[in-house]
Amino acid sequence: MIDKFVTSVAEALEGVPDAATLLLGGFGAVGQANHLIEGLLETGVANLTIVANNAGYGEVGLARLLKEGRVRKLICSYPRIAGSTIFEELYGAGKLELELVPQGTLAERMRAAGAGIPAFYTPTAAGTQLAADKETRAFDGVPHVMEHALSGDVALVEAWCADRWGNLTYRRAGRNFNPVCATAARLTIAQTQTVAELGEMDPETIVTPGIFVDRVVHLPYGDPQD
Amino acid sequence: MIDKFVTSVAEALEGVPDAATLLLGGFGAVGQANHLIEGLLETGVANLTIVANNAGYGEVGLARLLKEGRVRKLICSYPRIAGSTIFEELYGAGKLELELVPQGTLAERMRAAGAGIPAFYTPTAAGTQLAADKETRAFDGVPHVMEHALSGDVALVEAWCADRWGNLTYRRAGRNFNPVCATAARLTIAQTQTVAELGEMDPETIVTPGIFVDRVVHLPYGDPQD
Amino acid sequence: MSNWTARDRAEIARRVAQDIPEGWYVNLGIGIPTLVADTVPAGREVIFHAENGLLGVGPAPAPDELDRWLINAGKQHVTLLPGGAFFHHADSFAMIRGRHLDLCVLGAYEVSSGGDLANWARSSTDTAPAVGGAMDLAIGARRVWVAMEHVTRSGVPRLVESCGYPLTSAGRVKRIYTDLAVVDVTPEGFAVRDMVEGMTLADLQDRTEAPLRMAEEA
Amino acid sequence: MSNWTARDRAEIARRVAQDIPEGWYVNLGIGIPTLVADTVPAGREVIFHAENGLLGVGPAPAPDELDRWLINAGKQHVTLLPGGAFFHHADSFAMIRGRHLDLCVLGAYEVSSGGDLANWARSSTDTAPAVGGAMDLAIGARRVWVAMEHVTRSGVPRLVESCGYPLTSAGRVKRIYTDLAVVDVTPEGFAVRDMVEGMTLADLQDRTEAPLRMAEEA
Repeated sequence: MIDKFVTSVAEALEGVPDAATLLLGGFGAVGQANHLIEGLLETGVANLTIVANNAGYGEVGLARLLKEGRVRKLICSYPRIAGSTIFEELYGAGKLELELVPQGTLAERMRAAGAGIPAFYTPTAAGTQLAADKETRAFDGVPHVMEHALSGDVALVEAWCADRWGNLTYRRAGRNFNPVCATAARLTIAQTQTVAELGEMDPETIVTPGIFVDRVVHLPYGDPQD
Repeated sequence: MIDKFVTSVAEALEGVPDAATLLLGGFGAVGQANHLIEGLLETGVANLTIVANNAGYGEVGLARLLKEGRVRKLICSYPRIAGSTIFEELYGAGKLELELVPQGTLAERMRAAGAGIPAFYTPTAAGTQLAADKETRAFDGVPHVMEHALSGDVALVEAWCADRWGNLTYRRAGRNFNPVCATAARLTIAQTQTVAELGEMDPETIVTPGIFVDRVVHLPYGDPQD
Repeated sequence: MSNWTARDRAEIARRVAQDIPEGWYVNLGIGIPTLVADTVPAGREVIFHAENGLLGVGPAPAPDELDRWLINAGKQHVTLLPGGAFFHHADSFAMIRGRHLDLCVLGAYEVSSGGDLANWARSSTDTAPAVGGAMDLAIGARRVWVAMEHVTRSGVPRLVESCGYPLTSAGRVKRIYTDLAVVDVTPEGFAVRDMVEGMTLADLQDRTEAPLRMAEEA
Repeated sequence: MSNWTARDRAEIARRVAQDIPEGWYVNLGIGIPTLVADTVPAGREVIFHAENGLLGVGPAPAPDELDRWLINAGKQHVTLLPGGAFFHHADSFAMIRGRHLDLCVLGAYEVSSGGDLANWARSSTDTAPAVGGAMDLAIGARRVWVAMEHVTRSGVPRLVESCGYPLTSAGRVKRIYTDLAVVDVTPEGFAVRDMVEGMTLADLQDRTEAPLRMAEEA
């Protein structure tokens, strides 16, 4: 019987290696797999590359990983937000490498990785300093930037409901990057607030089919705090 | 008040021009907007380019358009199926231009058009005769084909439920190409089997948000026949 | 002494909202643009998009109805109108990049007379820069409007010949709403559609780096 | 007189199913591969994918339970198992192209000893050719297996040095299940894993164009 549920964060994170590239779902405080992210501190991994839209909030989740020096490089669109003081300190001190990617390009690069598309062209950032070192090409006379797929060793996502096949749904704005990250990593780990018996989830409304999910841990922690 | 409902097929198809490129949802007999497709016969349009997975079944929908000589070119993955005799006759007689595209590339080219991606690379068809005239490029040593976005003047889709903002859901295997086509045309027209009041459709389960839909006509015709 | 009164931020937003017809799909950037949502004339249905995966964004919730799972791209708590929908980030930016938004309204540091936009970084060596969805919106929406103060706090014009700050997009801004005027970006440069009462073209030109002319039809 | 009996189509399918472990995501092509779904050992959960947007495809429905909205990629009526899901075509082929399927099993006209597959057109000037999802599956699935008759009806080998028919994909087939044998495609060419009872390697070689050897561990 297929059963992707594991019983602890430690079990969920088993085998996540040093220097891994991690894709983190979440936008703002909503849809962040903070329990899994903080669980990485226990496993001792370091030298991580983190792909996420933001650089973390307050002192939870990604902000804690940063503070404890586990992150070598951050690939994100919007690190500088209210409450991202830890990021600013580390970046200012030259202790953190940053690759700044427009938000839509960040999402599309992960989508491409999940869809077996190694590269695509986008008009976003053409002619700006974020495309300064990138290959460009005109289509219908409009300049476009070639962007490469961005895949992860591990994706950490937060779901609202899951079943033992790993089918997932999300909650409102908690969907955000989570379904995209889930498709783009070799190992996708979800924390879920609720659990359904197989067949209870409506097949019309599953957002992430279980084919993209390897492990699920049930963590009914409640509403996001900000 | 926004209201995308129209009251007849004729009204739904108003302004579809000669020589238009039409994107048709549907796979097999399921999810075909046959009433809209056959409505084109009444409008008198001809010289059409049709993008669809199959070349029609029996003598309904696309098969009728073909039979009545309205189609100049077909872009599809699998024209040769049981019941596609009309296609075979026309193609054999040199009366129909055919662009054969692998099914996944067909879907992705329309998805790209809808997503503002003018071109992408896929490993599908690399080294085969379907890529003979196409630009190729190696990524990680693997040959890939550059494919261009495929957009339509008009998309004709079949939905299960719609509201006045044009939000759509589909029914089981009737989803198929419909949501993809809906994103990729300048004018997207849906026929729907059922209608919901605004707010009745669960915002978590809407598959095609109304932003992609211009007109909706209510046609409760029942189950697909094959 | 001037004969005119500058619009405040809410008034700029209201002026923008006047020009948004029913049925448009609109994304609002952070700052003045966010205020536009609250000033759409009653009864006019405009559908607001938030790039974190929402269509049909409604007003801020009453304090006792706050839903912590509902935020917009500025991380503010919002509501969802009947008819709203959720989707993921790749689909959200497909809407943006794929030209499905009728309009986005963005804040800016500078706009050039050629429609270039600078709104994401104050210098090319900005510490801890952040771009978010600005570049995607500024290239992807069918129309790009800017809502901002006409000059900086120290009085430096923001409507310029050529942007000094790093570009967000080139040639995409079509209209600018400021505290003093509404200015179109045309192939011939800036064209003033209207000004606050009492303002003259000469007054406005004094506060604008690039040449202004009156629009032929405003 | 031969000392062996060829497998019929259902037996080929059953032999394939034996080798599919629990938990794999599998797409089955038209023909013999379709039969594999019905022969998975009881109690072993294998999740079947249909490229028209289904995961968790179940067996054919009883005649009185036919749902006309549920078809597979071969346009046959199917059922959906508890845990199944629907999605659109672009997402479906993202699963395929993005290496999320553990396996696809395809029919073929020919397979070369280098793993090239020909299964979509009988000549480069085929009238009314059709490719469907074959090329996407043959390049995208993590493993590509073929299930077919070992020779054509007129006795011509289908396991060849080099495909004569137009290619579907190059170098992607890893294993071939025929009515006579199970053959791996290795960097050194075809390696026989097992044969039907009574068959010898010499017998099999007589029916195979490219050289065969026994696999080191079968």
